[in-house]
Amino acid sequence: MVFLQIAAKDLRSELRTKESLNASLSFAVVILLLFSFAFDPSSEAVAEFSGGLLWLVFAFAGALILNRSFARELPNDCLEVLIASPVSGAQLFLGKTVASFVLLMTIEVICLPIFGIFYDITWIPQALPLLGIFALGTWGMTILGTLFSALTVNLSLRELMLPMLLYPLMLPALMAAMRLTTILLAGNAIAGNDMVWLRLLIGFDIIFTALSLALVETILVR
Amino acid sequence: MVFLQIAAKDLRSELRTKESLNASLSFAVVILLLFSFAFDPSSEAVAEFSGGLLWLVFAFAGALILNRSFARELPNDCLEVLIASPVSGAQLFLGKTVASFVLLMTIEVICLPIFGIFYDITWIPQALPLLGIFALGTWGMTILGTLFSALTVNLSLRELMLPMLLYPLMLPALMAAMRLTTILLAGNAIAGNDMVWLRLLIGFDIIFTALSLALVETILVR
Amino acid sequence: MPEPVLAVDHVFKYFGDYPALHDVSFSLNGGECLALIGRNGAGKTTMLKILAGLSGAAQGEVRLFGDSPRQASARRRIGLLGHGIGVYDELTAIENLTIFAQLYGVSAAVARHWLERTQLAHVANAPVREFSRGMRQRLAVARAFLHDPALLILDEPFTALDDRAIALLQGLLAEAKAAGRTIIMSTHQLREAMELATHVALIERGKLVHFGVRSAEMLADPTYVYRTFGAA
Amino acid sequence: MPEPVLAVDHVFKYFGDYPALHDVSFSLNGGECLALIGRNGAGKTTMLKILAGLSGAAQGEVRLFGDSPRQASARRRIGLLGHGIGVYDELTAIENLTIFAQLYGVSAAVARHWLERTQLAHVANAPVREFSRGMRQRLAVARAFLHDPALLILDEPFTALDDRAIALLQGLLAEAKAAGRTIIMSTHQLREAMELATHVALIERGKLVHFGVRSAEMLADPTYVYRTFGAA
Amino acid sequence: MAKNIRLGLGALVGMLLLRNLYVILFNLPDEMEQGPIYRIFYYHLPAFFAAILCYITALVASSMYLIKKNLRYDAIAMSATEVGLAFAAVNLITGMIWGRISWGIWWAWDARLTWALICWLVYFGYLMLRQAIDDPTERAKNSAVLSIFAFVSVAITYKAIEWWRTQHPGPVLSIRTGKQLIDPVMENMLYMNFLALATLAVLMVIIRLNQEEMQRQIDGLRRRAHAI
Ligand code: HEM
Ligand SMILES: Nc1ncnc2c1ncn2[C@@H]1O[C@H](COP(=O)(O)OP(=O)(O)OP(=O)(O)O)[C@@H](O)[C@H]1O
Ligand SMILES: Nc1ncnc2c1ncn2[C@@H]1O[C@H](COP(=O)(O)OP(=O)(O)OP(=O)(O)O)[C@@H](O)[C@H]1O
Ligand SMILES: [Mg+2]
Ligand SMILES: [Mg+2]
Repeated sequence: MVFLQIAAKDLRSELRTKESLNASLSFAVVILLLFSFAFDPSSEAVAEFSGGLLWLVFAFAGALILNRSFARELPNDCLEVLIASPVSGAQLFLGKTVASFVLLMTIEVICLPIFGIFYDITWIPQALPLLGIFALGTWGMTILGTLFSALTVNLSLRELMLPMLLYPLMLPALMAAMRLTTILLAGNAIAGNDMVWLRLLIGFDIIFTALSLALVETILVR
Repeated sequence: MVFLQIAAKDLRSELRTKESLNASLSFAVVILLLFSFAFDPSSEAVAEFSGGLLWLVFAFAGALILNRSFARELPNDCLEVLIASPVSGAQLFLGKTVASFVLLMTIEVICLPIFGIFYDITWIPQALPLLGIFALGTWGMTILGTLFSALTVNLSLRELMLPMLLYPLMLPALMAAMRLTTILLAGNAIAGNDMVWLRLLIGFDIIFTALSLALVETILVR
Repeated sequence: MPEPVLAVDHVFKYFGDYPALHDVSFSLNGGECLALIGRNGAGKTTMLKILAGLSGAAQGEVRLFGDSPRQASARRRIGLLGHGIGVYDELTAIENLTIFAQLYGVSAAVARHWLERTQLAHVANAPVREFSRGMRQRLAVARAFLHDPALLILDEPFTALDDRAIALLQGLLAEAKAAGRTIIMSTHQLREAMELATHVALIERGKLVHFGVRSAEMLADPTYVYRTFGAA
Repeated sequence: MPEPVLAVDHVFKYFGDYPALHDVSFSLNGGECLALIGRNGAGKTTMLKILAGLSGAAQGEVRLFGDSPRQASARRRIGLLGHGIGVYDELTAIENLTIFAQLYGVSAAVARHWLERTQLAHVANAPVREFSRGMRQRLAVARAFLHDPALLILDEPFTALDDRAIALLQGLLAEAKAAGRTIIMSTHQLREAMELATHVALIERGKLVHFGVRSAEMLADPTYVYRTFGAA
Repeated sequence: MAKNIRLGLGALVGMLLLRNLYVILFNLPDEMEQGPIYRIFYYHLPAFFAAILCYITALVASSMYLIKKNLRYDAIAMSATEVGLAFAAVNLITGMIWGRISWGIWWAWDARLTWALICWLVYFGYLMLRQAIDDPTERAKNSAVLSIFAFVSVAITYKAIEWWRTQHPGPVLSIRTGKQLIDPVMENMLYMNFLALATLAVLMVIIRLNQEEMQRQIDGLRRRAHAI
């Protein structure tokens, strides 16, 4: 369970100050606010793309958080020390994924009620399945994002390169998550034809987790 | 004209490899792509929020670029050396603002035609006024963003704090820019009642430029 | 003959087409301490990084405890002190050490013990950000010694330490040596290193131009090695 | 009496409620070289940062050339070498120096000149990222000397330098001293510092416990200062 | 010898392309609904298949690199990706021209088009990642990993036509649908032009690879010179 220790370490660094939760919260609110200025939230169309809107916010916050994932180890050459320690590449990678996952999920869970208020959408009846979709989508995003964070950690253009590489590859999961979230927010259950999206999301998570774990060791040791 | 040297230095670091322009370009396309998944781009509504869409992309790219503005000086303690040099705080600040401004404007100018093709919007007749609005809006964003970049440079939560502080304060400029851009993209001229938005944008730029220049010295020397 | 603790066998390393290491071979046994000496840019850090498994050799082979440096069992027995201090600025001294204690599977009490040995106990709960440069280096020393490694790889360990801290580190190293641990360190503070070293190696532009036991002359006059074996 | 180049007048500095500097006063004139000595965490870096105008004193006053350290005219005459090297990793050596030459308003030819003096001319076009630690420190020295500053503030300048580079830096400092420049440096490599110093100051837990001219005993035995004037 | 092979291949490709162009322009009839513009189809689809061929080569070479750590495989992967991007660009551009003429717009956000674009961007990102890394072994390793991930988008693009209802026409080839949806003459012409474009792709990869090997030999010689 070494990866849990790595995750705990990252989370501790991140949550060093109590302000960080406040920061995530206000960050989410601010983005939602921004969207409400860009698109008329009172229009009928909102219901149709509520899932899309929400996941855009998540993807945006995700890029910011994932950028830090490995970059955090750069000052003081901590990454070298970790790689030279008995912690395996896969454990290190998994630990960092879990830490980003927890951070992002926190932001998302805070976002949801705020979103509900701003856009007048009821989500409480569907809270549990929504949480499930959030978890599945976020896991896909963090597993891929952490891998790319490791790939780009030594680049000077890291901040632009990471989202540029991540978003296109993440799209299948993102699309599925957007669609499923929209369905749930409209008050419907996921059934029938829509199960395809759920299967896509789960498949994406499994395939990319396996692929990442298999390849990460090669990435970290140069 | 010391600030131009600072700007040149930042741009040189940023554009170290020729590819960085390509990176910005594909970054822009990727974000447009992301939006097309969230909202149905073929719907009639697109024309109504084209300006909003475009400026959301710019605001997103802006946060990523502005995050680096002062943070770039952290490794090797370059910031200390700059502050101890005869370059005044205001010059340093202005130089960094100009560098981010140039980078962002480049991305925006590349974005526009791509946006035009993908969303079937004609922008060529309005190219010049559009460029003017882009410049005004981007200046407001970079001047505020650079100030916050200086404020948050020593925080560990920098990546989240910067957009969190920046976006709400930037909203007036962003709203004005969104509105004006939408008007121009719809093929209309800015006239009559809409002049209010233009005045708001220009006023915002002037006030925040003056305020920032006055405050920056205090922020940098602790 | 038993397997040496550390064996470097015809190692080459290139950066682009610059040969940072050229055909380097040597080996060390338990209880030996090698002072790796060389001018700025000679290739000392490059060599140590390859030993620590942070970087791969282009040709040749490195064996630690008869194993590849990337084997977890080998890594568990390495103590690394590089150019960077390898601790987190925003965490406190004790938090940092506790994290590494967990990763190496040693008890948290050991972390506190090492904080005391490096005389940082009074600032155990201060974030590393607030440490002076020498205090940081002490913490890095504590981190490297934490799990009682069988092989210590130290890159300029005396940097930023005051006279007492240097004596302390020398004491720690002498103790480790006496306990049969192997030490390899690069340094420019030759006086401090020669007292400890059992062996001395001189690298010049990527080539190992001398490897041998430390002689009495070297102890008396640290630049003796450069003058006797160096080319330029 | 002419105004001293550097005057520190009853300076206090607190981190939280920890007094990092407590009532420090001294002054230096042109052509003088002060070795600022003290154990890890004594407050040397804190003092140098206040002198360079990077940090403000809680009480007391610092005057450089009769002016506040934040005055542009004063800053133009300071050469600073801190813990970090203060150059950009992704730019080449010559690009870095050219940038600082511009900022200080000296010609680009000077940048090349200093690259040669620090023996980095052969890697002028390599990005600093690829430099060894000692090469980086040399570049930082070049950057600090670039504009022929009247006051050199050096924090552990001998770090990571090999024997030749130390001799080189000593030569540069002796030259600057002879030309009437003022030097203040903190270091733990006392042997190297004592040869140059005209004055020696000892800080202990934020207090200036000794300030005076360097005596012959100090040169012969570097730890003499600690033993004679130190409390603990 | 190797040079002769390249020359021979070049001549073959040239002849094939010219012959196909002649047949497409002068021998085949116009399509009933679309008129002459449909001819762009003979380049639109085969170009994409040629690109797929390149991407598969890149995937295999990248995996081989990770197993064997031989920089030669990295060079193959890089060359194949570059050529693949060129052919994918032909597919995109011919598609956009076609769309402009038959739909009146350059672009529509349907699944097929979008995924073709995503696929292109992903591989473009691959090239950019390469250019951002200096050290050859690190570059080879990181880009090989990315290449493996990138291939997922190729698979999705290929399948998009079946998974999502699109404005873009559905599958037409009889080998895919099992039904004869278009005139066999037309379908045969498609295969012929695919043959031509695929050979062209092979030739381009070989040339690119040759340049890359040359560069590596020069580097190697320089290293040996250093070592003396
Ligand atoms: C930018 C615009 C376009 C893009 C990016 C594009 C992309 C593609 C791709 C990637 C394929 C091959 C995929 C496969 O077979 O799995 C394809 C096939 C095809 N395209 Fe397009 N296309 C575009 C526009 C058009 C237009 C405007 C038409 C005609 C109205 C068209 C007609 C076809 C046909 C008939 C096929 C063959 C389908 C099959 O058998 O698979 N395309 N296109
Ligand atoms: N990433 C890199 N890319 C290119 N060249 C490099 C890289 N890292 C090191 N070098 C070069 O390799 C040589 C050896 O560097 P190394 O860091 O091993 O020197 P060192 O002996 O540790 O020197 P110092 O005493 O200054 O620390 C130097 O010439 C350096 O410029
Ligand atoms: N930002 C800070 N916050 C809190 N305390 C600090 C901060 N910076 C320094 N200190 C404390 O002030 C004291 C003096 O630090 P300083 O860096 O000046 O020491 P120093 O004499 O340079 O030591 P060294 O020789 O190790 O570099 C130390 O006890 C340190 O912990
Ligand atoms: Mg070194
Ligand atoms: Mg210090």
